[in-house]
Amino acid sequence: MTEMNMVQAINNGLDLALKLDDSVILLGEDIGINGGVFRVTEGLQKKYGEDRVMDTPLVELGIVGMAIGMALTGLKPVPEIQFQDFIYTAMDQIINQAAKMRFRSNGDYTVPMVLRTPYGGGVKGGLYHSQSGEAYFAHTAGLTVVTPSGPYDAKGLLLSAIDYEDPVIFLEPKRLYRSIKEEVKDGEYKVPLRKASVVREGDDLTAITYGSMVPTVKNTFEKHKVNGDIIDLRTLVPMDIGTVIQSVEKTGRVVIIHEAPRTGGFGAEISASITERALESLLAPILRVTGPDSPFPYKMEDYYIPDDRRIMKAVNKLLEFR
Amino acid sequence: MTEMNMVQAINNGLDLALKLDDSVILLGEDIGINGGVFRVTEGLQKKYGEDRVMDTPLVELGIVGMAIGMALTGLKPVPEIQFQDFIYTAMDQIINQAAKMRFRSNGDYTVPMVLRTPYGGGVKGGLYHSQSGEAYFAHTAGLTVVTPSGPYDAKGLLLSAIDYEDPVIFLEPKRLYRSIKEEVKDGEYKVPLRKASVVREGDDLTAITYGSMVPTVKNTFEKHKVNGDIIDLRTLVPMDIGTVIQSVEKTGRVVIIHEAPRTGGFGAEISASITERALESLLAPILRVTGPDSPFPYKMEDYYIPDDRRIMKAVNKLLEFR
Amino acid sequence: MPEQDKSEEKTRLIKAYTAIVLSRTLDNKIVVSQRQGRVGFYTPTIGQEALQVGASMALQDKDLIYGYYRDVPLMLHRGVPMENIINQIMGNREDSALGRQMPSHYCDKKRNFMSVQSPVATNLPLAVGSAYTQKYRKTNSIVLTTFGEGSTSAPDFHAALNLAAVYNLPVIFLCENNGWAISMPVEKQTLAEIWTKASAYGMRGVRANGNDLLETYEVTREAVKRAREGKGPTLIDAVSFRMGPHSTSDDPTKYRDVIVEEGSDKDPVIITEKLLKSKGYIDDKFIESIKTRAEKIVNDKFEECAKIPAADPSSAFTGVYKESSWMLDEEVKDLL
Amino acid sequence: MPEQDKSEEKTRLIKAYTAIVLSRTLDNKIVVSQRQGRVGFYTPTIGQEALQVGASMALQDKDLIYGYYRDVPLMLHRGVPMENIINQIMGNREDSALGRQMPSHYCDKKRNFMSVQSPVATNLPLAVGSAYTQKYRKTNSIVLTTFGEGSTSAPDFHAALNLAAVYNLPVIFLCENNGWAISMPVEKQTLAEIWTKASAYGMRGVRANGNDLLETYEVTREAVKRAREGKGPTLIDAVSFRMGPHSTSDDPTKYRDVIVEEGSDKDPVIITEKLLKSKGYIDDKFIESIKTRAEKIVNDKFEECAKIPAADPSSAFTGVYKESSWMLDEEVKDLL
Ligand SMILES: Cc1ncc(C[n+]2csc(CCOP(=O)(O)OP(=O)(O)O)c2C)c(N)n1
Ligand SMILES: Cc1ncc(C[n+]2csc(CCOP(=O)(O)OP(=O)(O)O)c2C)c(N)n1
Ligand SMILES: [Mg+2]
Ligand SMILES: [Mg+2]
Repeated sequence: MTEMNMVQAINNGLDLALKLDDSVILLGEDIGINGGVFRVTEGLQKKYGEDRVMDTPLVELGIVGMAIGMALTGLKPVPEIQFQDFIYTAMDQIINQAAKMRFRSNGDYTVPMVLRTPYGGGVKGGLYHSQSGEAYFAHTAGLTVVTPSGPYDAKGLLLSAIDYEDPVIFLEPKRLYRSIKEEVKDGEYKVPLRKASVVREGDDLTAITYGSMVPTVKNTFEKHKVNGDIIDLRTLVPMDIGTVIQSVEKTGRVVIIHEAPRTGGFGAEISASITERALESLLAPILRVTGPDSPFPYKMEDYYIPDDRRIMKAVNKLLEFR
Repeated sequence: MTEMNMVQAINNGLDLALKLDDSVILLGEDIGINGGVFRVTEGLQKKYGEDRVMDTPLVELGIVGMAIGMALTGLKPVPEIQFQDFIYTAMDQIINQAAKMRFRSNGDYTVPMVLRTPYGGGVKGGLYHSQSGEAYFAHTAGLTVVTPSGPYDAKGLLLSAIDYEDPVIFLEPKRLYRSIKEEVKDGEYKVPLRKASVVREGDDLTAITYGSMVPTVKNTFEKHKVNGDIIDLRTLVPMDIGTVIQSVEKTGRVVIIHEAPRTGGFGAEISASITERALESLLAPILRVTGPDSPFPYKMEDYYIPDDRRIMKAVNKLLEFR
Repeated sequence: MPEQDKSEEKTRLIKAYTAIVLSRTLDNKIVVSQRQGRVGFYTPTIGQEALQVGASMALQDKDLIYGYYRDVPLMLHRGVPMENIINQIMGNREDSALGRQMPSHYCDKKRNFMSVQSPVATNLPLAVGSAYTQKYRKTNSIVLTTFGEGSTSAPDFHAALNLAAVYNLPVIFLCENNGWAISMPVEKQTLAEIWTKASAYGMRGVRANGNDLLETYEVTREAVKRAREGKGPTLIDAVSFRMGPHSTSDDPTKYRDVIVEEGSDKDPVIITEKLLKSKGYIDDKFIESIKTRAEKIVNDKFEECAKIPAADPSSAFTGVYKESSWMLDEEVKDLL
Repeated sequence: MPEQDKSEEKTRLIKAYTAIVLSRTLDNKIVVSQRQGRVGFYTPTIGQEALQVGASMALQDKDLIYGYYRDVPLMLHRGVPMENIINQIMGNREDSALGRQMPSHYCDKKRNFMSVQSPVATNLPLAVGSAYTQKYRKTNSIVLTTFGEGSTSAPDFHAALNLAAVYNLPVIFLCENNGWAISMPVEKQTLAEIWTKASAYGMRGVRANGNDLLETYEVTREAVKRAREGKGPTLIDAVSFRMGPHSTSDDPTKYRDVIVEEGSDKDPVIITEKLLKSKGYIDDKFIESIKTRAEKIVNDKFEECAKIPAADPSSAFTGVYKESSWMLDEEVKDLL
């Protein structure tokens, strides 16, 4: 066990994966000699060489496309997109190639790739260094969308993802990269995909969230002594619907929190899935506390990202509802 | 008034727009001499010249990017993407440039562009000529997402979109291109954006749908004498929430129908918006009848697309629910 | 040429010519069947036979191919059984994709022919990635990827060529330059000749007369040799002509005059026959017999394949993930 | 050179040199202020002054510029008031984007300087579209767009150059080749020299010594002339060196040694001074006085701008559509 922040935990996970399996290849912009703009890959090129930790030219669709081609021939590529905001030129490779390959070849070809990318706000990045685009991936059948909320999970989920035989979009909440430290096991361990975690338990309501917002919700509940379940989805798709419904049936009151814009955000899917399955348990409307339907601003990002005040407004509304 | 199918109505609308305003420019692959692979632009290059109806090289991101650059300098471009399935290489231009330009320049620069593209199944197109990607656009603040369900609306919405001062994603349900004929006014007329239309009225339940599924739902309701409202959203974002909630408050039972995969589809947003606002009116769970979470198949497309049988299953479930 | 070499060349060229004839015969059969409603859609390969077979001749079985929707001659020469191609086009139970993919979207893992997608050029970065694997694993295999000249405008072309050059990878970019991208002639697609685009990446680029089987073979052979020796990628601009429509949905009279008639002097089948005749390897009788045999093979195979039933509907909604998703399971219960 | 021309040249070059000095002074001021926490982020322009000002000298006011995040010298020479630049970097109430955009994301509609985005090269297709407008409307204006050499690997570069060539548009692609894309040296970015990439599109490509004000000016002037005369686009590879870090968040010692020291013989400020001195237009006294004045201007402007209050928080959540969306209105009520 060592105390690590999320950058260190992911770095440690990548290091381990590289050591254990020579099929694992990292590729991306500035990940080699520079160690990544967030230092997540620090030291790995030196340790494993330029052919395993590859600095690439500036072309996201090429990074992803190459990684798919590696995966199709037995390697386990872990491409990095420097900021999730820059992933969109690679969307065709992700949606039309990676996600559909197993299906269209009836399993003859598969894409065991882990596409890592930092997402979300909180680093004064403005419109183009702050986006939370998980909903774009979550709507794409064939992808598995994962986002950790702390160092321990980050390493464990990453190692599961590298072992997984389908493409994983691994979204790293950059705001949490260095803000939380946890005890992290030194060797190999796995946190399972497709399993949510209940990070706090209580009877009055259910908060469903993931990634960057989990610590905020936890702190809010602790500070205001909210007696509720907090579910950290960890894998968005396929979502752990069992854990969600079980909690909703217990509490009857639900608030969903994410940083991405509300309209068409993943919160909508969570809400719709609950209404479909557990309408009769609902004692109050399902509320969403999310980023607004506007581009992510530079200066006013603290207003953009859901905070204590907005979460408690929703919590109180839910608790008062009858 | 002339009887037209949707291809003719859109062609007529484009013709009129080109005639009335020399700022209007059409560009896309095979839209000129070939008249478009669906013949939507037939005859227009001959009539207005190669500099107004432009055949482009094979590069979707270039088509969209060029159109944005035209729009920024006073033209009103109407780019076409040959199949919506091929739009993803242009996602960065759409999400990071078109959608954010007004915001980031505080209105100094705007993008009055209408991006037309045929979408949806029903033409035996398999994985790559059948996709319904509206949810990707609907989640992108700054875009306005429009889809007509018949010839009359198609022309009227198109003319509104060309007049609109922000980027419009204009999704044409290719399955309806030639399957429905309607009387269409010959001259200029507009069908407003951001306004849903109630295409059938009834008391027992509310069906919410749009684009390619509207005729299917209408036929189903007629055939089975379902006494319900059918709402054709027409503009997905910003959605006409007033019309939706008014109907839900009347009926208390809601089914949402779309062709796109369920998870993270736009139906989730409709459902979540209703639960937020009208939970107390709900007499039954909100059901979604959608495409499954799998790539669109070639042979079995009739199973993929929601049909009479599946819609009635949901309707009956809703009506029986108590 | 020594006798031994001559006899080897003869075998090689007759194999090549046979593939060309088979492919042309199959092509015509499918086009006719499409009109009869027996096939849903097809992208004819007519006109591109010599270049594809010429390129295929230069490859080893272990080499990987990332082809595109017009590669029937290449596949036949490589040894993909004809029934695999027909089954794919029919989308029946024996189709590699169980009827999930549109016709012309082939896949044959046994012959290292990767799965074909519709969005053009997006196979190119994949080919580069797979070439990286060959280099990394020191397999001594190379990767060939094919695409039309229209596809050189697409972003993936740019990405792939630059990456292949920068990492000095064993990959060959074979542009099947048939002069048209649906209705867009190559002169309007780009102002540069396709082979010259290689220089933008510091890569070797060469042109070949794609109607000349031997020239395409020699050019590809040289590229393969270089790739295998670690001398990096090559872009080959194999110039031919799209003799048919873009696809069975296309009406080329809208935008062009027919320029190459089947059976004319410019038809690569005829050109190849002339070549083999001039070398004394075949004569008219041989040609006739091989064509008759091809007709029979194609017709028989076609009818055999036509009898194979469709895959079970459920197969269209499985196999998205290794471990299925509960959402899809739930949805499929509703829709079947 | 006739006296008249010489006097004009002197005026022009002194204007250029003044912009270079102002820009360098401002650059240093912002970098220091960033360390002091007075500015959030910045992408220094140090090293790229001569090439930007040289290019700007060749333009008319009516010409459009699609620049990138490193174009302060170009903007200053063009006449963008320094306070606009500082206000943008501070993101205050007077910022063109009201604090919505990150620092270094400029926009000045009055000077036809379009809004800067972060994703690299995605301005290039826009520049092409706007060049199309100029041609279509016969405005006789041209469009200049700038980007780094790393950005030539991006897909938008490929799309834009091909389209510009095919439609023969009045657009100039000015590659500010500073040798680095963050930690990636140009030699690993691509094996070809940047200017040669033009030939892949049948376009004219030229190289300029970007540290030589006059050479960049002449090369750009020729390109502008051709564009205005309807002779089509040009790619200019203006070679200079990134003297600073990529941004204030970057630590270049991780990946490179400093090669060009400020004030050394290779510094474009020094090179420009030598040029003007050799022509007899300036002397050491002039240089000193202009630098002193620049210091004062920059410091005064900076302090003035620092006093301007932030925009109202609500301004970060408006202006997404011409007619606002009810969703955003509702959301904003909740979050403010
Ligand atoms: C990205 C993308 N855009 C558009 C299409 C539609 N489309 C199919 S084939 C084709 C033309 C391709 O021309 P070329 O690359 O020359 O290949 P050819 O068909 O001539 O063999 C087009 C535009 C597509 N498949 N993919
Ligand atoms: C599409 C995209 N990918 C990645 C980035 C992150 N990034 C910002 S600047 C940069 C390097 C750009 O290098 P170059 O084009 O040479 O311009 P320079 O910064 O050297 O002026 C990178 C990778 C980005 N802004 N956009
Ligand atoms: Mg072609
Ligand atoms: Mg650079």
